[in-house]
Amino acid sequence: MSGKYITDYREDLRLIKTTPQRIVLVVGVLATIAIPFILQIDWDPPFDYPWRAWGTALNLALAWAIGAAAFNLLLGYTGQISIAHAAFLIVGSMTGAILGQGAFGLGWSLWVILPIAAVVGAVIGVLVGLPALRVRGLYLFMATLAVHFGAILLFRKYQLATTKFNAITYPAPSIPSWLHWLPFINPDEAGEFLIKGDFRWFWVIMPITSLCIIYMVNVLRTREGRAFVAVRDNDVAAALLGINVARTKLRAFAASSAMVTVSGVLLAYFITARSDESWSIEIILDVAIMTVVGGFSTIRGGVLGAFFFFMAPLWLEWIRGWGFIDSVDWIKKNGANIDVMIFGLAIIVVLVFKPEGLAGLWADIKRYFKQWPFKY
Amino acid sequence: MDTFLQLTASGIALGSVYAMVALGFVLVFKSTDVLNFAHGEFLMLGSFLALTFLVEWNLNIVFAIVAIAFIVAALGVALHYGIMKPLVGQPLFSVVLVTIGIAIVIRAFLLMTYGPLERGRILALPQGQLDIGNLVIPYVDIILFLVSSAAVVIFYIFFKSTTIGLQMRAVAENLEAAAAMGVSPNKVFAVSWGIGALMAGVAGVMYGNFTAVIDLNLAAIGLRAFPAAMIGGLDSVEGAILGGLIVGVSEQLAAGYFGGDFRDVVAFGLMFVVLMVRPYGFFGTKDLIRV
Amino acid sequence: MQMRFKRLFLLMSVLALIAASCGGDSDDTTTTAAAGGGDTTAAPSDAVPSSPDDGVTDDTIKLGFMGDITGPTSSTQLFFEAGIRAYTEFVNDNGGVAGRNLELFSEDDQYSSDEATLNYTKLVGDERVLTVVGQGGSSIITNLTTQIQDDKIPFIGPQQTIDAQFANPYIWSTIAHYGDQADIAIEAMAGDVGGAANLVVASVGLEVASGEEWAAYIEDTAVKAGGTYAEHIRLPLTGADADPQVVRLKELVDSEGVNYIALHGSPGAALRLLGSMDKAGLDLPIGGIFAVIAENVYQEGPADLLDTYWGVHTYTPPNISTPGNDEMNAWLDANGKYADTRNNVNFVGGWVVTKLAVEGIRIAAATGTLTRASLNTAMGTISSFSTGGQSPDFDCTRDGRACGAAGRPYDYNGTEVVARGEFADYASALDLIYGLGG
Amino acid sequence: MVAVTTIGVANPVLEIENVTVQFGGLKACNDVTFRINEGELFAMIGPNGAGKTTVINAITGVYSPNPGATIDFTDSGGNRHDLLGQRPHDIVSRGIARTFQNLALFDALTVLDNLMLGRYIHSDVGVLSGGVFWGKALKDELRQREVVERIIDLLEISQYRNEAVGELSYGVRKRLELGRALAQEPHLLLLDEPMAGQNLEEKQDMVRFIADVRSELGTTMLLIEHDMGVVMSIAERIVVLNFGQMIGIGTPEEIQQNPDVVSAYLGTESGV
Repeated sequence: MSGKYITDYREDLRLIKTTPQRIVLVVGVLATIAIPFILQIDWDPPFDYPWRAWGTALNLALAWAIGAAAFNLLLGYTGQISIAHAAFLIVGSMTGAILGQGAFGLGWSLWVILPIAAVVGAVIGVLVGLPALRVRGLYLFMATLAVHFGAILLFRKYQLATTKFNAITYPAPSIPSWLHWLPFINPDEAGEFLIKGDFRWFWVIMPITSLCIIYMVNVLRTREGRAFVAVRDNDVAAALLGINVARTKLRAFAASSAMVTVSGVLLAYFITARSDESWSIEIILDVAIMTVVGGFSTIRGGVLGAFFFFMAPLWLEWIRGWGFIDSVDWIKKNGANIDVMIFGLAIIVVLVFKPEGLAGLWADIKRYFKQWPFKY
Repeated sequence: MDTFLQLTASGIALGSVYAMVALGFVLVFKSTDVLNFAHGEFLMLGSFLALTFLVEWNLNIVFAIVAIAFIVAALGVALHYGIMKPLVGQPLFSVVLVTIGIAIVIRAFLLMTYGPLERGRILALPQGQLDIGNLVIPYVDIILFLVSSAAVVIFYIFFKSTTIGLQMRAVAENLEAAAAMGVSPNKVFAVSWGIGALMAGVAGVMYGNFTAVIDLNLAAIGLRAFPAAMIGGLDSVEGAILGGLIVGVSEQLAAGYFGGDFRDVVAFGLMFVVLMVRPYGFFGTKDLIRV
Repeated sequence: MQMRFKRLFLLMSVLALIAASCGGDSDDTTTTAAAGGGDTTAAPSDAVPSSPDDGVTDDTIKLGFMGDITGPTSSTQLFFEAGIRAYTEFVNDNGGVAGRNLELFSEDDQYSSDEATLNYTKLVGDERVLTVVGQGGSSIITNLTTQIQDDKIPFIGPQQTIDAQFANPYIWSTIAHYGDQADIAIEAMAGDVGGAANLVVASVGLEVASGEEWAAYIEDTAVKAGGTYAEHIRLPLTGADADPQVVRLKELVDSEGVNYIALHGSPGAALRLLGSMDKAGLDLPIGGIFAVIAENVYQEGPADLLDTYWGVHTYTPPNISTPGNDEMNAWLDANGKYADTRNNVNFVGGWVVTKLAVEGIRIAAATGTLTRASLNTAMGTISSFSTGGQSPDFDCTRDGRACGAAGRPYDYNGTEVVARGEFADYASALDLIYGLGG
Repeated sequence: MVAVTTIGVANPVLEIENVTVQFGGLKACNDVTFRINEGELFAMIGPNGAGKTTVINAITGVYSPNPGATIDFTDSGGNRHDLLGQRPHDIVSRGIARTFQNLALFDALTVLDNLMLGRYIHSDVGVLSGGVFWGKALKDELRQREVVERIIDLLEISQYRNEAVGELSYGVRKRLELGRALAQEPHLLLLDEPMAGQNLEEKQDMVRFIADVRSELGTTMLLIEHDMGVVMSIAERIVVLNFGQMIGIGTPEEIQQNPDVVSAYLGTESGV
């Protein structure tokens, strides 16, 4: 313990209370700011370590972190087993396409679309959540699978109606001209400052992800968040505390879906194109891998899981490239298959031996250092 | 009308595979409370093993079915003891996710062993067709239906009138009471996994003779067993059979009349509607609320 | 028996040729190289300065491949990658290019565009490859088109035919567009039924946007040629049989007199359709896009339907003897390599596009600088590059169309794939009109 | 039908008439009729399976009684509500709180969060303002927190404030559940065996808390309790159920002299 007494409720409500926490926060913020600059450094890392790819992986992981954390908000905290999440990525990309500056869009800017997408996601989230009032547990799981297939069909029909056979493209968003006076904003010859490349995207995705994560953490530590947990653990007891179980479930669906939709818009714009072939059932598996390995039922787990999902293959591939491993023929031939298998095994191993996932591991490490050098 | 009958006939053949798959799926769920996402992979494993046994080694089909059933069942039992047993008491969804992990591993294994190329239909069963007026029914479809029915009947007799079947029902009904009566739940779980996987394995061999192509998409059949099982009710054996047939027929009708892109949507959409009207399927039990 | 002798003789002669040429000037190995090849290779290649940022180091030239090696479309792209790898080894065996060896970096995306974005950075940003050869995945190249334009990196011979890549000055497509393939297919179908007026065609395709694209071009071409177009039938991606689709086809045969199927899809989709047609006893001739020409369709499909089954392709399957294929097979035989991937038309595809890339590298190196920019310029000057019959001659000087905007149908004679005529026979069928998708 | 002792005056808080709850052929409680007046501590006793909890479940809308029943509740503002057919969360927000025979705390949450859940109906922070946290939500959190801290002090559980409930002893959890019900600031408090499974010391504490609550807040209570001694010493009026039937109602003295009650109790649980 820090040995500091909390004397005020207001102080007790702060997320950052102790000096070590404050130090971690400052270091974290500084590191976050430094990382994109470090990744810009032009050098040749040892063993052909992929360097720039980390920038892309970071952006993907950040954008997916919103989705994975929102999945945990619904699954982990509210106990609603919904896998309609990929459907909301689809909703996000469609919102971005309909309102955005692509060939068939209304021409709005990404900065306007993002909040609208959150609202659209929330509304559709409520609609998708309605079955949750009727069915629960694994039946709900299945009902939301139906939503997924419906969303894919809808997207395909939309794509065929607009861009026909070509994928829907999302042009690079630009910073409005009245903001060009800001430092580091150097418009190109056409007088535009386009968000392109990993470095610039980082400064878009990272703050949005941070805001979304902070939003979710805040929801969870206030009245509705407690109600989510109450509904998960014992919905009859929750109702007897005055919690409208139905409305609470729908609110959880709305909040979670809004976040996933935002993540869907971000990813669509970052990837720059989406087509009907972008959505397969594997996306659901991807989210599952992220949340399990990260640790479900915590927001932190979702974030850690997303990072694991995009960083681990980089590591694995890098390791496979080492001379002595690279010389094994079987590994060379089955490289990516081995990755897939490792992911599958990771899910099993984590759930059997460490159900709290990476987040649990993190907590263990923290506890260890807190008690160090006294072991129990 | 011809079209309708033709589609229905094909749907019944397909539906009987779904029924067999759904039955194994429901059995595992009923006794162990595990929603097995890897069930489709068990089926796929059966189909791929059938390729090895029937096409590459040219073995007798009856022998092949027995051997494959044994292998897949052994895998099911091994999975129970190796992975599922320590997970008892874990939340519902973590167990589902473990089965997703198993599914991923089986997939990767098959891809490494058999390579990515699609394989054609297995021709181990008598080819040819039965013509009834304009209606054409391939022998394969008829055999498929008969084998599924036989499997279902054998399973039913086993489930209703053998000691282990009785124990399985007892464990499904009330785990603690059954344990108190001296039934070993662990053994019952293992048997359920074995039989569930066995049904999938046999269905895989049969499906390998029915489908036109054997590739890693076959696991999708396992995915279709979900709506089948859900429509019937997740814990109902009779429901699985009915659900399988309903999904098979409606899917073929939808694909025939509205186009192939409505196939998934119809199977899952139908399930969605049934769940909204009857949240526990046609034959499923509703859990009681206790305070 | 006679056949085998012929092949043996051919093999011997090719081996002799290679042995002879290896003894002499190594540059002559590419006996089929176009006229331009001679003087470019004459330049002292060591004179080209290194440019590590563009993937040209002192002793190697880095090439990239990105595609789906273990995912849902791996049954085509795996072979494509193998062909690319094989050709780089072939070049290295024969003394390399521009005084350097080729080094291939392959990245697997399992058909996920998120993963592909990551792989692109790895190849272009980290490995700094000179060019990406034979990229695969139509939803993926759309993602990358803007980035390719920004990075100005040449993409040579991507595996698909989507509109976005044709408009991009850094993407050098090699496979004929669906529009071209439809032209050739309809021409061949019309020939089979005794004139376009007799043709009643239905299209069958996977339930993806490119399936609709194929249907649109088939309808357009068939109607313009004076034939009749019935309707488009969709195959689901995940289903494993095509029974309902075959029922519908039977109806169309009865009601509209459909006498040809224009097929879109993967080998798996083709097998599904064939299997269900076989079971239902429906026998219709089928002509399809390039992806349906696959050895496993012939090996695994029902024999009685395959005699009227063909597909249009820009690349020549490996069993058909052409100077280019002979050279390839001889090298493969001599080295005993790629035994499990070489019997696939996509393997030839990978081989051919790498050949084109190497030609580009030669031309660029001859100008004294080998960079992404000079390679791109060099690609634009290739006006008639012969691959030794492994594809039509490549002409990359024309905007908005593939270097190999031609193809021909390939039939199956019961034992192996045979070409139906020469590429030139179908050149007149091409109307070179694209963009039905708007 | 048991004759109802006429009750004097005053403001009824809860009026129950002819409440019958049936599961299949089994009547868990049959024609239960009583009324609770403002400020009263009304106890319900009876052997296991007598239908006491069923009555509470009927009041709070968990079970719906057979037709013909009346359940009327008068809130602190004097407004009368028909509770029949209303959903539990609506009933609760009218000013009724309850504890549970088998604890229904949320084990994953801390003591503080469990108590804050009791404040749910008194707050209107939603997913939007909660997510922003600044301003309205923060002010509300602070206000609710003050109420909760008073309850923590009252129930003497401040040392457990930030502990997860699952790790606490049974006695503390029982106390916490009372606290959570109190946090709802109910007009009527339904206590379902608050002293069950506790040792003597804990029971005495609980009796003291109940007495404190009555004297400080004047809350009307319906208490289900097994311990006759406790009931007789603190309840003002008592209703006795046996196999779903009401067999007596009245003051502790009246009940002690009621022959039906005596025989029911002596017949089933000797030594009480």
